[in-house]
Amino acid sequence: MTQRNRFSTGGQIDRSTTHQFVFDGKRYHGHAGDTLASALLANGVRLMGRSFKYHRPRGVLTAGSEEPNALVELRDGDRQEPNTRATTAELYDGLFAKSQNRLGSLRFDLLAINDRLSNFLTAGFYYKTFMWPAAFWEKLYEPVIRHAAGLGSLSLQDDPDVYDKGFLHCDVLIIGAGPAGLSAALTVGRAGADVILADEDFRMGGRLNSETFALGDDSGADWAAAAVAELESLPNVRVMARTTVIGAFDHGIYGAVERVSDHVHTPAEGKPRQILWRIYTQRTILAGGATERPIAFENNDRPGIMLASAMRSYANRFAVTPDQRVAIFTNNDDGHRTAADLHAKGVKIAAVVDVRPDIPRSHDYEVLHGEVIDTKGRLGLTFAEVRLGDGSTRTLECGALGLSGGWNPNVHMTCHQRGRPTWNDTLAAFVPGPDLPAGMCVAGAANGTLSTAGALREGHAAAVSVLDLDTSDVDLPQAEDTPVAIKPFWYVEGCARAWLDQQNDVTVKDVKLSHQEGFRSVEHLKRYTTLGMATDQGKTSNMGGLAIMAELAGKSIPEVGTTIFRPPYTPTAIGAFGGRHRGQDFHPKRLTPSHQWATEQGAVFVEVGNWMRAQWFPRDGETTWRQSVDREVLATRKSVGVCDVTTLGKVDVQGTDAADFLNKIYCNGFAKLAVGKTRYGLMLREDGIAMDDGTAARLAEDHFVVTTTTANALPVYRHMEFVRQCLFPDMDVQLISTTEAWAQYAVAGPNSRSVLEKIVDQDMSNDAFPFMACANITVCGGLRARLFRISFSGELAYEIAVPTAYGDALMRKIMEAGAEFEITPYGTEALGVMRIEKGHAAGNELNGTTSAQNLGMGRMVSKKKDSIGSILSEREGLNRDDDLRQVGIKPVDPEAPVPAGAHLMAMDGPIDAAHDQGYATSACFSPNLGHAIALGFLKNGSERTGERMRLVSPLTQVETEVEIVSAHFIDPEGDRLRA
Amino acid sequence: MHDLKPLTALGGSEPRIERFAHVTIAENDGLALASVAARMGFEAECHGTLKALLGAVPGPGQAILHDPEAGFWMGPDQWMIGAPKDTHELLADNLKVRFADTASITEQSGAWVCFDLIGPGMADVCERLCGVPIRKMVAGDAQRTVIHQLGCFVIRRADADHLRILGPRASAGTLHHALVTAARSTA
Amino acid sequence: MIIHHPLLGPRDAAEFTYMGDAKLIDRPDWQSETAAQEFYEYGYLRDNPAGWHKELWFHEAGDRSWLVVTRNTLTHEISNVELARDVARARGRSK
Amino acid sequence: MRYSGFKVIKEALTGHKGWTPAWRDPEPQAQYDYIIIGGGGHGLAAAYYLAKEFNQKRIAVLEKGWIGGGNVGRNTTIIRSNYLLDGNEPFYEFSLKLWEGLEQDLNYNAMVSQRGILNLIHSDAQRDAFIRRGNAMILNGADAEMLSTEQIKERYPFLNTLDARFPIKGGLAQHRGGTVRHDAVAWGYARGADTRGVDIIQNCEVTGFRIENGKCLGVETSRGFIGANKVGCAVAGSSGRLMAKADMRLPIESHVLQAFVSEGLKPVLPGVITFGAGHFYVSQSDKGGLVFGGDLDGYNSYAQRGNLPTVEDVCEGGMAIFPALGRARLLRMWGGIMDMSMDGSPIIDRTHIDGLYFNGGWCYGGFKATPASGFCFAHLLARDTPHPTATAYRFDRFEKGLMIDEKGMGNQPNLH
Repeated sequence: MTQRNRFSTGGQIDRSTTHQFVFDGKRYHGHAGDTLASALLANGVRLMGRSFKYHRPRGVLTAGSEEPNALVELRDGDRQEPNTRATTAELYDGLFAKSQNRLGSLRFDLLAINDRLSNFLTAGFYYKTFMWPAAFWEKLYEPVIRHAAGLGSLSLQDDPDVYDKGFLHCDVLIIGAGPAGLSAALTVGRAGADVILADEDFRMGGRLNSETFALGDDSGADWAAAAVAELESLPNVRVMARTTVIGAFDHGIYGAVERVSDHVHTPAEGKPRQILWRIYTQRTILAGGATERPIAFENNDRPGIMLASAMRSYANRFAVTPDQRVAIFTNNDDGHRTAADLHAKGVKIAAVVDVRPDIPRSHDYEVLHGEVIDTKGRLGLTFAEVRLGDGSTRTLECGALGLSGGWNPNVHMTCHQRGRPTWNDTLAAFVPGPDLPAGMCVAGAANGTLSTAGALREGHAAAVSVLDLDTSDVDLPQAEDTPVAIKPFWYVEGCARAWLDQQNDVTVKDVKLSHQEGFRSVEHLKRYTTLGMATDQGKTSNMGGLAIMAELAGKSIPEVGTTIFRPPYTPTAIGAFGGRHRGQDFHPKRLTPSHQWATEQGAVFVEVGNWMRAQWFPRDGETTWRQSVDREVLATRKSVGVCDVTTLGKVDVQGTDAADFLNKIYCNGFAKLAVGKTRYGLMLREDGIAMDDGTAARLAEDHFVVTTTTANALPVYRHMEFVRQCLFPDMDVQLISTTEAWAQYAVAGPNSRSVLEKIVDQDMSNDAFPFMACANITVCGGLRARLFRISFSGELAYEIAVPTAYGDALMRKIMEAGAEFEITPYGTEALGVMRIEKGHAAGNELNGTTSAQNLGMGRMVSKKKDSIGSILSEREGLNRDDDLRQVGIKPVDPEAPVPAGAHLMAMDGPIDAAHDQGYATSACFSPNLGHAIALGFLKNGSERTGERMRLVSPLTQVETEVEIVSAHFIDPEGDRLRA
Repeated sequence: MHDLKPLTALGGSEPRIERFAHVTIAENDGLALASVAARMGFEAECHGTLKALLGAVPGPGQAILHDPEAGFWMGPDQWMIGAPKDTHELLADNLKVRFADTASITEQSGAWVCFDLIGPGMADVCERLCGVPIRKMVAGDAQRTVIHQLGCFVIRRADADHLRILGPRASAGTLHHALVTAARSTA
Repeated sequence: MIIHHPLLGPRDAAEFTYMGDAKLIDRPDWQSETAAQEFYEYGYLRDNPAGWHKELWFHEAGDRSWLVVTRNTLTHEISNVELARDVARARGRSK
Repeated sequence: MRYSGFKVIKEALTGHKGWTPAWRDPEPQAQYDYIIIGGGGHGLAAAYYLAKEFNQKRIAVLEKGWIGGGNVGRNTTIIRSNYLLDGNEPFYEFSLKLWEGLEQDLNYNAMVSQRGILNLIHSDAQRDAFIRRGNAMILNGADAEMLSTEQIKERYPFLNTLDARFPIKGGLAQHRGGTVRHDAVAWGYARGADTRGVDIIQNCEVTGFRIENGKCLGVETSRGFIGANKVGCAVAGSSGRLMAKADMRLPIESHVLQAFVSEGLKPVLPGVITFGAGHFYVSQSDKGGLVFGGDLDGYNSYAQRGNLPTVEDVCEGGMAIFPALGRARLLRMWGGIMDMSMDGSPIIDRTHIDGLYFNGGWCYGGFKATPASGFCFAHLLARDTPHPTATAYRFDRFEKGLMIDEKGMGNQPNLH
């Protein structure tokens, strides 16, 4: 296939580089510098897609990111990328694309039947039917609708590319590198300020690349290239092509997406596909240009019908004409430029049709006063029907029709912080309003200044104003400075199936029906008809709809108003927002000091928040996790076990008021705790509900080490800082987290003392170091360490801590010392079994709704002092006699399960919510008792020991007869702890 | 003397070094660290001792790159002091003696992993990691910020080519991975 | 958003954790006759204006300061940032 | 006018001339029996049920802008009744049952689509909590099913089960959960209420309450005073602002919640999926857009827009659980104002002012509650007693310590 619509000269393509590409299975050629759309047009391909609802054949409407029609599935396999605009997809060698939203081939789409049925499928028709019989919605109607709807398809394979994020700071961000943006950038850059110039296109210059205007002695494109070259040479300027600024967020933060690798076949090794930049800027110059709008008339959506400015882009930038016979339909002078440019390149101009009576004439082609009222051509335009000013009609033979309905300044970013645009009568368009995001100013076409000279001037002036420069004259090149001459004209009288929103198939008729049915606010119109909800978010469609609404309501367009402009400016890959935070990199991993050693032991690890903890340590011959866990528990209770407990939060609390401070944050008393002693503490939230529990060890008169649960380390620390800084700012207390500074191991079991005696450099006897003692010590002949005699397992136990770097060595030392006692490493499962056996509350019990009373610790809440939560813990709802109390649960049949999450019901009576008595919070198999056990909360539970109940889990189909028992299954008197 | 052998934060017996054309990422295992927080009412005395120790009191966002002890500001009335581990293993104990009742001292040697980014690509790498205004920072600037969800200190040690990043030790692997992938991406 | 930290200058709000109404500084006296009512109001009835709002932010990934930020909830504009500790003292809080 | 397939065909063949406005545009009368402030889902539903179920007359809905312009038109359209606590589950199950018959009741196709909702589980503690929840659902007459990792892999092969930082360890499914076309809910209720004589008055902003001797006599509005025997407020994110006009302080903060939609895609997702180890949930609309969201931005706001860190946080969650999403594009992001209560549960109650009633504090669970909220509010307005499924939603529960705290986050609204 030859590039039959490619001009032999001109354009900013690299004719020396030919790229081969495939579209819908056919092979074509294009050049470097092409987009997929320009290359397809060059090859004579006008049909590129199908519309959303009626599956109408469609070609390109635009030459930019606002394209609603020419959406394709780009690439294949796991890189398949649905809804890619052919108008922005940069051509590369080997590009592979398919058309989408079709059943059958693009030429013979079976769903085009919808177009025949369009009279039944008007705006909102689906709200009025498909209701009978009720069950048919999910079974029949909806699946059919869903399969017909949607656009491209997702491969459903994992995206193989990586995405980066980054952060940039600048004095001035300039959005858009057309004449205004370049002019601004040159001024700011030369003045030495830090500037970022971002443009969504791969070639900077904006409309300068698409027009034939001269700037001084250069062509626009050459001037732009020279300007970019100068900017790139300045160290204070960062020029970012292929970078779309997607949104203006609070306080001068802009999001921008740089497409690093979308123009190559696959990203280079280690390189991202895209980067999401967060740009922090003092000032912003928005120079994002303007978007031409089409005109609505009957069948105005056929392939070959496109914006007149897009035709100029294809002709001047890409050296392509959409067809050899072209007509133009315009309401303003700009449309005539397209005819002139194409004519100069040898394209036959069928006619220029202008709605204005007093129109510029041409010697080169026919100019008609009139309106295009209909078109023909099933898969591409063949004829345009014109009604002339005198009422007569005429048929124009043409394969392409350029529409020029005037220009809409791209005001989106000015409205991202809920600013509203204002109406400009001269342009018949909305321009930026007064409520711009702080620090932003607008220049050039985005500001409604549509001439090239005006854009250059305004860009320069914006730069001068944001930098507060002396307004010395600058040497701006001579450029066209034509005023805008437009007659507002939105749609051709009498048309019905005239498309406003080409992608969503919203026609003039739909807008009228919406009005007729009372959907008369602009938001109702949008939502009822789906106007402007397509992938272009109404860039080419909204104005027409608003104009018709205004007319129907007898209002002006500004009275009707616009819908809200929302980020992103153009649709943005979700992968880019995710960055590298996916897969294993979703959240950071925290490894304990014994991680390497545990890995060597073959430990199975489990995620606990961001920590990876050893869950159990399987041994040869063990086939189920239960075997390992049972062994670990039994060995620990029989002799000795060791477990890494570094993950518990640790906060150093120092200062002369440290004890008073702990009295505030714990509901129980700490002032009288002796130096060298540790105490259990329960921390309440101010609402009287348990927040966390742990221990505080008094290492010196003015020094405590507070532990928190693993999960709550961060919120508890934040809370402590709140109490310190905001509530008691004059307390002499200093806080710092030391969670990761110390490797801490629990050594538990009757032989734990014997093991540690071999390591610790001090007297370990019960008298010298009794239950709840703590001390700064040394180990192994001199390494500084901390020793606490505390126990989560209920056994004689210690926790020993050394600086983290020595954690690995200490674990190996403990294992060596414990070898003669067959010391057994245990993981979080065995830890959990032992704490349930002992009746200690943990995360499942401290679930944010339990009070001290629920936990059976009501009496711990001291009434003699001020502590956080003590007052609100006295509320009646937290002090009901029949409230939940923590209990133990054991099965009557030792073989029966007692699942956590099951609910407690009386032995007889119905099983339903009204008869719910409580629930099991934590459960496990107790190898010591030989049956399953659970902790739970039961109404009035402290009075119900010995009662038989049913523990039911209809969800998992379990029902067990259980007995309510003490939560302390093992050693209720605590003799082992004190041994 | 004890015979326990320390591991580096990345779990090796020797620090890791990754070399790229534009930057070298070196694990620095040689730092002893301790925090110093002024006791209420003793701020002046604490400042005096800090000044004697470092030559100056680091203000907010500042580090004093002093030898052998260096220090940076962590928060109001709180500083981190660092010194070579070889000679200052007992840094916290020594500071306790030096500051006596004027400050609370906490050993922090085990809490952090330290990476030195050295080379002209340092700023490019930093831009992919965190929001500090790296190109505006000068030697002696120290900022706490977030890298891959981890609270880190970013300290500019030299204007031209040296950045130090302190991160939470338990996540040394995650932080290292983030640094290395950013380096590859900017190479 | 950017919060101009009184000590550290402009910082991305993403470094902070939010808690809300700065009246949480004004914790009632536990020994007051009407402590129960006062703590209920303190805990549950917070300022929620559509406009200027004094609120608490914690520089979690920064210097661990609690700040009192005066911010407009309609526009997100920030007019003032203070160290909460200074505010607390100015409101008479001590030990 | 009754909508039907025949009617659609008939109109299609006769040029669509016969369609009339879905609701009237009446002038406000001087006095009503009931005024509902707020033409959102809850307010319109309350008016509808007042008229239909409680046979009340002389009802007006006052809306400051256009109906359905608040959260009912900004949410992510999910319905479900997978709650844990006694105070909540019966109410949400009642709501789900009302959804199930809604379209025939309203003669309006709101596209109630019970394609199921799946909450993924990533830890043992989460599994324990979800078993408790699933059981509470079943005990309250709702449906729930525990799915194994293998079942999830089979049904949702695109979820990340190979390289997940937090592996999927199962999921709690509610097959009767799903999605509803949100705008149609507002329109359907409006049309239904209008048909039963309710005056829906748009562009009528309430500027104050007329309260004399502890009784509310009516409201001052931008269109003059309108008297009423009873005034019900259902204004969601604007609750604080509105009730301040009656000198009330509420246990509510207004927060911004962002939501997102992708470009249209061919069918990918059968139902709703919620990620249990990050802030992300997603469904697919009938148009093909993936509708997703996550957590609040976290700060008080009335701006109806949020910021980039939350957008990134949500998309990170999406990429973690559903890595094929990377190549779909985010089309639009928006924000709504959530009336976040102090325990995460709503209030449907009388106020201390006679004749003034309040409905709010829906946090981000308001959409699914729409039918039951309207029904129960109508019940309270008509009978002055709470509906049996809404007895716990009282103002005084905070003072009494009877919080309904599903998440266990306490009096910190942005954590609910």
